Amino acid sequence: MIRDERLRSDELRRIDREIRADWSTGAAVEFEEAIAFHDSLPASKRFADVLESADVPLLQPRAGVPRLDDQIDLLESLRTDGGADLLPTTIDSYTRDNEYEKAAEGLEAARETGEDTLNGFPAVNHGVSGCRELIESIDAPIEVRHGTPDARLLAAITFAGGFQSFEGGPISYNIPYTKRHGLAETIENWQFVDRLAGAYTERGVRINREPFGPLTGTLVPPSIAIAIMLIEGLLAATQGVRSITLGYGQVGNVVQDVAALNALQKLGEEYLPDEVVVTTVFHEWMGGFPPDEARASGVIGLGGMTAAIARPDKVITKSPQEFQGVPTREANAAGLRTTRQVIDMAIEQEIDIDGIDEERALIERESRCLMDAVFDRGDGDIVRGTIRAFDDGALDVPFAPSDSAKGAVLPARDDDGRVRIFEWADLEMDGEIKEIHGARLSRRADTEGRDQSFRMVADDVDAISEGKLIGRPEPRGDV
Amino acid sequence: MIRDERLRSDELRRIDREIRADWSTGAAVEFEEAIAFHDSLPASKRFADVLESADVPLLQPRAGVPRLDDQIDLLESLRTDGGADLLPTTIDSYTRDNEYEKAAEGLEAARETGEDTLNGFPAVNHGVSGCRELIESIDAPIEVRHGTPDARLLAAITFAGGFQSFEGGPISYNIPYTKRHGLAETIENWQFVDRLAGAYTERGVRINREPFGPLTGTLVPPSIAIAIMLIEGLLAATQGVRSITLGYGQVGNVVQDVAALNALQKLGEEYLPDEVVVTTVFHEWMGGFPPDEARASGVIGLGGMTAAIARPDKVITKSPQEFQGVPTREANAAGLRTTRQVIDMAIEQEIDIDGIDEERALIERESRCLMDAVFDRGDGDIVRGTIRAFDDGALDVPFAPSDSAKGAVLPARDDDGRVRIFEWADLEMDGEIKEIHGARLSRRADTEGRDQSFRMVADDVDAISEGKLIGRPEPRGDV
Amino acid sequence: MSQTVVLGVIGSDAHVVGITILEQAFSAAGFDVVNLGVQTSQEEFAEAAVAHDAGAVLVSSLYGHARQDCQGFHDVLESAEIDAVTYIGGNLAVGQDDFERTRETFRELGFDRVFDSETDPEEAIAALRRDLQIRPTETERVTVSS
Amino acid sequence: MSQTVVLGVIGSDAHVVGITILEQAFSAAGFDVVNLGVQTSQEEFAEAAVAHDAGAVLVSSLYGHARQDCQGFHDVLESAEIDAVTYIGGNLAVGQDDFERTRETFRELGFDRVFDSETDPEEAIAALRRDLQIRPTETERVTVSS
Repeated sequence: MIRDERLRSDELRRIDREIRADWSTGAAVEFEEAIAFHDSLPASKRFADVLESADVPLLQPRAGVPRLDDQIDLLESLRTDGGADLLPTTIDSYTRDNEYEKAAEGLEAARETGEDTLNGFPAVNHGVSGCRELIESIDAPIEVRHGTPDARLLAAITFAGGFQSFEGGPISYNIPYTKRHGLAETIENWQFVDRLAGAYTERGVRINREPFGPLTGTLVPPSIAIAIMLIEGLLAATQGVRSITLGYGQVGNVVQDVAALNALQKLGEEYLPDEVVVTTVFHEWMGGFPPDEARASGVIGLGGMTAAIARPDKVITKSPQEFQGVPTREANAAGLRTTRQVIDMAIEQEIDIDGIDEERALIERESRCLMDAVFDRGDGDIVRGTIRAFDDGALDVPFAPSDSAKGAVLPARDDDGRVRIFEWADLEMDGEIKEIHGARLSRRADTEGRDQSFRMVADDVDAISEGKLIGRPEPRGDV
Repeated sequence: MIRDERLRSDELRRIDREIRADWSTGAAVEFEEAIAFHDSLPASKRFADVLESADVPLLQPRAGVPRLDDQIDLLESLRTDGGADLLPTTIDSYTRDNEYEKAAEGLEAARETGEDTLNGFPAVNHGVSGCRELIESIDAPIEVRHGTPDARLLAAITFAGGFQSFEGGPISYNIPYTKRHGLAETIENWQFVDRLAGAYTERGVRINREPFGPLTGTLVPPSIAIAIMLIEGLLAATQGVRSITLGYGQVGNVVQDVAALNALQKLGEEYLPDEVVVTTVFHEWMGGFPPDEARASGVIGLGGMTAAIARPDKVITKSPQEFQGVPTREANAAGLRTTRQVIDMAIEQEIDIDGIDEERALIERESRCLMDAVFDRGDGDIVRGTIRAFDDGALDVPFAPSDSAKGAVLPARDDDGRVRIFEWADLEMDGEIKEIHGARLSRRADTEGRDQSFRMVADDVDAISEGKLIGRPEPRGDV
Repeated sequence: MSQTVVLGVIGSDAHVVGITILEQAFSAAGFDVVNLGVQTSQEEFAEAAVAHDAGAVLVSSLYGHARQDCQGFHDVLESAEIDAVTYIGGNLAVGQDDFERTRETFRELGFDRVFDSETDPEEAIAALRRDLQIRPTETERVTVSS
Repeated sequence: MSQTVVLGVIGSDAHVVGITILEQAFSAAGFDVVNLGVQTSQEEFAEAAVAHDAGAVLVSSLYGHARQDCQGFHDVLESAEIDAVTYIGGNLAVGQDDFERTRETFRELGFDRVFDSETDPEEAIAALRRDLQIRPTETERVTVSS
């Protein structure tokens, strides 16, 4: 059975050879030459250094289009018109499924028709030289963002292509994204990705790794997200990664969001080895958006305000066109600027909100419960523990489509709008914490004059897109 | 000399006769018939009742166009597309200057060309019947908003026309709006307006009166705004007004804004007679806006967040097109919806920020100092005290264009972004408070490595439109 | 008739939130629920319906390709000799201005009832009770306030 | 030459913030400032310049009607025998894409210097010192960081 051990050099080389044979562009990857390319990059493109040395939250949008020149234009406009500090390159769905042939056809069609026939940048097809042209054209650090369960070839090519940050992880890019990939399989895949990042790191090229914090993006209780971040951070650290950005998706309650980001940073530093530099990233609301740009700007504004108070190292912004899917570059830049304005107006203010420490203590206690469950099940090995904990539901993610998680735990908001757990299923949590959640949800039920039920869950899922935080029942006609 | 005494009935009638002769439409005003019209209105159009019974902040935009049918369309779209709870009718500049002939020409031109040749709704020219058609067409309460030093005829016609709320006051519609109107003159004018509102009130039609809180809209220290609100509230109460909404314009520091709104409500209830129902209105940022709709939405978002925490009775919204002047109706509705989304997401959350009580205590102490200065100078008569206090600068408004105020006091933000007083001039304030402000500004000067000077004032005036709260100097090249 | 309900999201669709909420709602209403989850094929629906002797098969689709994904579905059910009631719900067409036409399309494909994405679970539960001639049980724990 | 500066906003313009900041800046720089405030007529500028023996007349305009408001202004000054330096600044034209053209227009009207609304007060102060041949005084309290 797979274990949390550093991939041996010969294994790294063997897998590297294998996966580079999966697609023609793999042949151009050459490690020593890639190190030289990274060494030639200016300080302004070194992702880890730029992120770790910032003293205010850096802003990063999402963006990816199939053609190289279009991607350069898009990123340049997000940097200049949007004022993005860090840039993304979002990968297309075919590449995420390792369907490079289909991605090639899509890219060809994009080149012929001028239309965006893929929903992202097929970095494997563009190959090392295409990636380098992108990196050389944009004066800012760029991260690879995707959602790929088996991202080994993607990592090999984009690392050699000059990218210095790579999103994802074996749980966070499996459980929320796909139905039938086993956890053992994705952990093995990501051990390679992390080891490759570690190999670059050992040569002075600190590849930043960013586990995907929002998970299913729908009312994920903070402690579940944090536990998974810690696990993926530990796995990456084992493989030699030294710059790790732990993620968290806004739930919309300011106190809980600030508390969660504080807890994430603190537990990250505690659980991860000292030699790892831990940073945090805050994702603006990942759930359903209002079908209205004005209201969407309000959601984004609340995200900016939360970021100004919590001061994560990075904020991933949303656009006012979130509801309709991929935004125009103008809307994408608008989301950046709305966020920037709110952060810059609020960040110099001393805004200490009561109750953040208590909420943070609760989140930390829950996170430790979940981590203990994982360590216990693995007899000290976090890989085995993780697989077993997901298998028996001790660790679980709400609304997970994957067969690798039970997906039986259900969240609901309490009367203050904080995300609590309504249905624990088999999640391992101490009884006192369960009682606290139960009491909070019971107070909400009293306020609303209804029983606690899945109806609250359903109402909460739709609430923000319908203009509220908490999914209260409609007032009766006679009230 | 004019005093704070209720206008005698015979005087009320005499002035009423006189001012109704100023323009042809004055003849149609008939008090008893007007009472009957108000009595015929449904509960949903009774401004004071709707405002005073709301349990969340009601939203109101700004809006006025010359033609009646266009104004009806505009308000209806702000109600339905914008979700406004309360509606405005903003009056044109000619009417504000009592130039009814010019307003008539503008209205005629608007009818002929279909263009908005006036910057508002010329209610005097539309007359009682025109106003009533507007009131009857819109299923929401509507307020008259203007900026008229002598609003006597406007009040007579709009009250008879069915409007139940009227913005302004003798200081707040004089000092920030006009250069050469004496305070004694505007106080006399507004005694009539308030007495007329009082006469309606005595017949069961509670006309709501709303002193204009933002004043010059540029970094007005909260206590100065509050003192003027209290004075205008007291003057209105003397004349029999029983529903008074005290105003305050956002300065952008959340703690100070929440503290100021709390202080305004508390001092309003304390200083005004028990029979007056005191409510508060919060104006989203009235200073310069960023020349960018996305950034403007951020400013509006911060306003919504502040409103959610402070919970004033009403919020007057801004639009993302604020920079360019009068917004399109779509942008106006967008400002309403952005504000609504933020308020509705945040208002159910318990957000208690440290330091609000201390800031409120400071604001209250300052406000009391200013009120004492006024009472002292009037030997107990607030009218005489107000005139004398403005005359010798004991009461002053920064950036006041009026000859009736010294306009010598100057504000600047402290290191936390709160508005303090940099230049006191002759403002009457106890020494300890001056020391507190001085110490706060000195801390900012230290942070910025520069002396306290008017440069801070100048930088602060432009800061929000340039994307920051505090006008810090640009970092030097070598930092 | 069997109170067992087979639920799933058809085709390549990975939207899991709605189906999770339906599972909870039908369980709370006293049904036995078999949730096949996302990305379920026509054959997997048929196999589960046979294995669990399902009284109803509930199909969810939110990504706009429901019509393609459901072509021939009722032939598959018929050849497995399944006579369960069949419902479909979700975002059944891209830009569903005229839901009546969408409903007609899916009725013609063989579904007994067709729901849009705004439908409350309660509505589907009430319909299924009528179709299966079931009365609310005493274990009913859902409080509906309207 | 006199260090007295007469300041005002010309025409019907009521923008007071800029002029207030200018008043502070020139006072802090050691000038004697006579601030006429907003909505100042050409005649009021001339009267004040005579009464205070002004070395400079500084005109501000922010509402876009500066050209109309300044027509004949220098004739008025000349007939009052005022030889003060004259500056104008602000938003001098609606949509000033080409400020050089705007500057030329106001130079032709007789102004010695023309500034746009982005000009720092320091720049105007430095220019006035040159024009009036004044050196920074020891009472200078303004710290300029660049």
